[in-house]
Amino acid sequence: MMRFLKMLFTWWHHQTLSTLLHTRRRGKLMGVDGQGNCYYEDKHGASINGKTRRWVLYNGDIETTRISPEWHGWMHYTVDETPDQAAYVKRDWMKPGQINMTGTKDAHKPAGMADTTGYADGYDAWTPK
Amino acid sequence: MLRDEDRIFKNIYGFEGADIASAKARGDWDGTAELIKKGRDWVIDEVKASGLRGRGGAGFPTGLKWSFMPKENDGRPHYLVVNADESEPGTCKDRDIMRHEPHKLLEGCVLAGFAMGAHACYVYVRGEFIREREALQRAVDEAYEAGLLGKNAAGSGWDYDIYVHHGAGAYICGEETALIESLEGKKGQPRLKPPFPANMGLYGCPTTVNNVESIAVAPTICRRGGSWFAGLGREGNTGTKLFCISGHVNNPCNVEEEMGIPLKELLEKHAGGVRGGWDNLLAVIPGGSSVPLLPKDICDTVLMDFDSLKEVQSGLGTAAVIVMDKSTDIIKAIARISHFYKHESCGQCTPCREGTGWMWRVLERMAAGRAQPKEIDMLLQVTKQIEGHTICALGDAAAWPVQGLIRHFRPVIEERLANGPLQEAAE
Amino acid sequence: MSVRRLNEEQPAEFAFTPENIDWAEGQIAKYPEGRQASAIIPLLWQAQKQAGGWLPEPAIRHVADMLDMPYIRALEVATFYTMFNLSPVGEHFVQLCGTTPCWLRGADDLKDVCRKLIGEQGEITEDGKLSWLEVECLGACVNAPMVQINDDFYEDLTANSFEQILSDLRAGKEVATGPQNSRRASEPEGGLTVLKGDK
Amino acid sequence: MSETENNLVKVTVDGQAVEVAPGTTIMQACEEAGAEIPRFCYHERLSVAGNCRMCLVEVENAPKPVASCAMPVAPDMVVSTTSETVKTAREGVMEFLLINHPLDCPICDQGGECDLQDQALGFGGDASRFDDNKRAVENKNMGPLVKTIMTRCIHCTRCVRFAQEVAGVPEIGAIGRGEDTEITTYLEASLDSEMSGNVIDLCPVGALTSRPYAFTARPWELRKTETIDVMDALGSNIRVDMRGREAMRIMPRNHDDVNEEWLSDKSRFVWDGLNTQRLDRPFIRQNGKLTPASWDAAFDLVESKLKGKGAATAAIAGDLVCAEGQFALKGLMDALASPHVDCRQDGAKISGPRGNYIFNASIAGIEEADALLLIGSNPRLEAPVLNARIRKRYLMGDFPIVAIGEAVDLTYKAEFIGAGADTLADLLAGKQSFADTLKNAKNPMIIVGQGALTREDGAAVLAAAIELAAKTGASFNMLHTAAARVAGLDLGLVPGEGGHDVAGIQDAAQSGTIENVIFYGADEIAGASLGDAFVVYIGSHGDRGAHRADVILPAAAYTEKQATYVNTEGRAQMTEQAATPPGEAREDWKIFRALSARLDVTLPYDNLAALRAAMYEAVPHLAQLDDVIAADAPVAPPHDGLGAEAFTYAVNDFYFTNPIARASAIMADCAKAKNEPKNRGDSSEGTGTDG
Repeated sequence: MMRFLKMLFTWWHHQTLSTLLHTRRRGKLMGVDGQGNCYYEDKHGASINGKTRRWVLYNGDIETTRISPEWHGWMHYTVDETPDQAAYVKRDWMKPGQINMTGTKDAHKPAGMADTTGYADGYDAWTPK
Repeated sequence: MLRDEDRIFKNIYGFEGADIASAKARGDWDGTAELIKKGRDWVIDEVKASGLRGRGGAGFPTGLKWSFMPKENDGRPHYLVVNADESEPGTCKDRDIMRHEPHKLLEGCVLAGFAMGAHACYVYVRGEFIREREALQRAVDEAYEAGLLGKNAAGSGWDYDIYVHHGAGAYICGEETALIESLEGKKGQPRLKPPFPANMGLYGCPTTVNNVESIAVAPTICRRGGSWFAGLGREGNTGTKLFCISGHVNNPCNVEEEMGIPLKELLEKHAGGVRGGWDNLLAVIPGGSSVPLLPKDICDTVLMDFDSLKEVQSGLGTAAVIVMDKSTDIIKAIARISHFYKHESCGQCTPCREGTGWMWRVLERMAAGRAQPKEIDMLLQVTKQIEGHTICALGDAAAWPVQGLIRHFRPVIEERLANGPLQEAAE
Repeated sequence: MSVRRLNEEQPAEFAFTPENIDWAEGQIAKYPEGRQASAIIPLLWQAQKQAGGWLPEPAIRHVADMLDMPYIRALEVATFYTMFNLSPVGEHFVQLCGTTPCWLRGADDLKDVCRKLIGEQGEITEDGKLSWLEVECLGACVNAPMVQINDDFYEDLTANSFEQILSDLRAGKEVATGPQNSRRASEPEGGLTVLKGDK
Repeated sequence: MSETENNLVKVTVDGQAVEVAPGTTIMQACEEAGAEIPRFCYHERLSVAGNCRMCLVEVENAPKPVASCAMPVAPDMVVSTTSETVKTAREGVMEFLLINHPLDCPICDQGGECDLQDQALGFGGDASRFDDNKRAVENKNMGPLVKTIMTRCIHCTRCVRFAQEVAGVPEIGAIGRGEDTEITTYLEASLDSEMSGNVIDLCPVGALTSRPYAFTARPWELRKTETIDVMDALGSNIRVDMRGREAMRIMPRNHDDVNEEWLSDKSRFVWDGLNTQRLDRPFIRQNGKLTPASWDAAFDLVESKLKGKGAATAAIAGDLVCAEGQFALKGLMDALASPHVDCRQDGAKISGPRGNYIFNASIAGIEEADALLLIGSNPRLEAPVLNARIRKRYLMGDFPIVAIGEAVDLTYKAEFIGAGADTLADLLAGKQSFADTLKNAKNPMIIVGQGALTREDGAAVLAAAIELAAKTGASFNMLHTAAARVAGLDLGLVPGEGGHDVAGIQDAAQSGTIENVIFYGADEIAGASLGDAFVVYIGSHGDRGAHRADVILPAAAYTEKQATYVNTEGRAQMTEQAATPPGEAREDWKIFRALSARLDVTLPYDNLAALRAAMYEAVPHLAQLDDVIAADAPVAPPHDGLGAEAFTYAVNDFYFTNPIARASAIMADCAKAKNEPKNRGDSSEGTGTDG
């Protein structure tokens, strides 16, 4: 029940109910990436700014950086072929995708930045001679 | 034309000696004690009656200025400071007074100082006038020796000392409060007013700052009566005035003339006329570099006094007439004046410090044709942003010549820009 | 005015000669007690004279000490007033008026003479005799164009007469000061128009 | 009519009538009326310069806009701050300020707290019309604290006026003229002032910025905590800016009665000391070497040494500790039945009622004084901000100042009439003419420094000063150097019946009658003087005390606890916690509370509120935060007669007076710059536009 209410009123944990309904009605599944995110295109060709509408249903938290690198191009209309249509080449120098860590304990810390966690961070401890 | 006997500065050209004997022969120091014995109010009333307006440029009534000094002495000494920091481009009259008629100035100092209750007077001579300073110091020494200065000056019962002080190259020290600052040993940066010098001047004491010429004419006014002086010139613009005629005339010179003399008469009678004839006249700056220039059609008829020149949106200033004939690159001439103000801005307040340099740079580009036509209006706006927004009048003085240029010679600028490298490149 | 800086090379110290100290005390006496700072311009000027036409940094401190002023206040004064030369100048220091009244009557020609005989502004000739600087109005506009060389004005110049003056000065010859044409002072050339009666 | 209405002047501002006192400036009247006037050069604690021209307003019948900061109001003046004239005037001035100001806000440390930025947004135009090259100005050296990027300077001369007027070191000036005016010190020497950091706050643009803080943080990413400074006994109001748990900078807060809005360099720049040499875990000495230990292990050791040895245990409280901690320490020692407690680690011979040890006239009261006698005090180093207050009074005129002690430059004229206690005796005997000056003055003041009290005859000096004050009607004022001291004395951290004072504790420790010594933040005592005693150090920094310790219990620094401090005038103020204590360190009172439980003398409070309740019951005025409670008249203590030696001052190494300052690299830089002979600074830093 809670999950249903959340679905109705929040958008950051999961798809809202209306998105799910919309997908059921008009979505044409284009593919699923390694994380289980499902990519859709409007089956009737409804467009935004002259381009067929595309969207993604996340398998989990709504977080745009979870879109897989190979799907990123398609989602942003850089390419029109989905990764499985066009042979998506993964070069060996490409790193695996990673979600945005800002706000988490794994957030990027430039050298010299104060740390907010842990021991002996933000100060130099005294050591006896 | 002014008769010679009505001229105050009879030795302005220095054909006679400047020493005390020659000065006395010309009537200086004659009965100074008697004039003083008539009292403070009498002196001030005579000067008021003469209608004398300050000769330093602003034209403030001199007698009125003297009367601002506190009547009651509150224990602070009073000071008279004579502004001999003559630096306005085009102006060189005080120089002649100091080197050829110094005793007129000294006697004026005694009378004026007495009238405002001062026992000490500082004469602030511009630093470049080294020989003039020496001449003035010689005259002061002579006067001390003759008992005309010092204790019981000239037998009047009034103790009076005159000290010659000098600057070291700063136009701004001609502004009265900047001059006071400089005299106190600081940078010559004008003070905020109020308080006015008559309340808080030199060393925090009541002080009056007067131009050399204003002070030097005072003895003659007192001797011959304010009404004599008032009878010369016209209402509100009375007396005689030293005119400095420079630039494109045949015979540049200084001359003492009646206020209100037509400009054309002044130039033709005394300066040998405009180079190449009157019709070759392009423009005249009638009162030193600070006032807007006048094109020829106005010069044809304009009278040389405070109010007439004000009517044509210029000013008498120091009565330094700078004549430019048709060969003059008028934009460059004004650009050079702008450079002067940029060079002489004291740097204290924002509009003048930043604005003078801006104006100069734009004008230099305009003179070379390297500007956009829309910059003419921008330049005019910049002058308006400076004018009236500064602590002292240097901001106004820097803005007015540029305004005059745009007012009267806008087509010239437009034409130069249209033929300039920027427009040609655009085409 | 461009940025004025103290000279790179400075003498180690500066002190007034005994005569100048006497003279300075006379200057200080002109001003009320406790107002000795008023004498700073005359004293710096005298220091500049003693140092050969320019104001070395130790002189600024020396004068400030004499007048009981903070050094920075004395430095402010020394840099504010343009007649204080902060770097050495030639034995004959030419200040050439370039403001409009002189410019109208040919100051540019005089500048060319300077460039020809001396070099660029601020440069001192190899023999140390001459250097020049364009300055603003010197207050002798009816005798334009004019220059000031050390303490004296040379007025009503032409390129030729100016060149002659510079050459003569360099050669150590006497040079007449004042107007270089027939004029005595500021009267119109070619006959008085007023005050003729006495003459 | 205005006669009957207290001579108030009626002024109309933007249609709203206000009544102000005569002599008020137009700007003040406008503020009274709620109209905001932009300004750069005007600062209420400095003289009026009127040079930025930003505050122009329109006054009816005036020919041109007037500078409202300088113009006094006149009766029935009609002022407009919103008219078209005013708007264009402001836009004009703003444009002029910006034409030569670099647009380098993204790399400017002032960005986000810049007057020019804010006012350009509020009052400036929308675009620049200036096509020529901007001015570039060489940077100037102003010492280790003030970084200069002079191209940004707008020549408001606030720094010049501050140095001249408030700091009393006329070393900054504006050289050159016109658009080439440059702010500099003479030959780019460092500023010889203990208050130089204030020019950073005063600078309305990024021309003078904090050198140690340079490029470390942006104002909007800092957490700001309003608290109290402890670097001297003034209790200056400060704001500590933190990022994470790292202190990034310290800024003054305004408190008219304490520090106005100034701050000494030590208070302002000591922040890096808060981040270094921290004690973040307990240590115990094993085989002569301090090794990290758990709290339990540390407490075990302390327990084994102290249990049952209460009477042989002594405690000394240091200079930076808080009232709560001292109260808990005192409670612990009382419970251990030890009378050997002292908060005067410098050995000052202070005794008697409260009036004997506070600054009775109050700091703001200096401005009402009309004669001043300094006894063995150099306020310039002991409390620079208080010294600025004396200078402020001095500048008002008619303020004779006489000092006894070694002649030093106090930034104002003080006559040094003698160096030692004999001069004080002469004054007391009326043999010095200044005694009459004091007597004839309406509000004379006597300030006694700690240097005069730490000597052998300190009690006699105190007595003599109190007697002199009574005899001449002068107020008696003690200038402390330690932020902790007045609270310590209020809380009675002085030897009890039969107890040893600091010197006595050291003697007893050497002779072995004292076996344990608790150092509570006490770092000014030579370790060797304690013989073989077992030393427990409780404090925040690894300094002298920690080096001597056998057990170290890490505590909180002044920014890491909410705690009470009482300043030299007896004003109780409370700090706020800006960060948590590092690592395993704990708030001071908790350590004493935990220790008391181990020693079976559990203190009767389990939380801060309960502790405070007990503390307020013992010393009620500590609860009256920010109030100065008048103390009873001072009473001359008993003594053994005055000596004749010259006074020495309490503070000599201004930058190294306490463990936090000694941990600070910035303070070390300052001391180094101070000791270097003044020479030509190296200005080869470019113009700020060089890349």
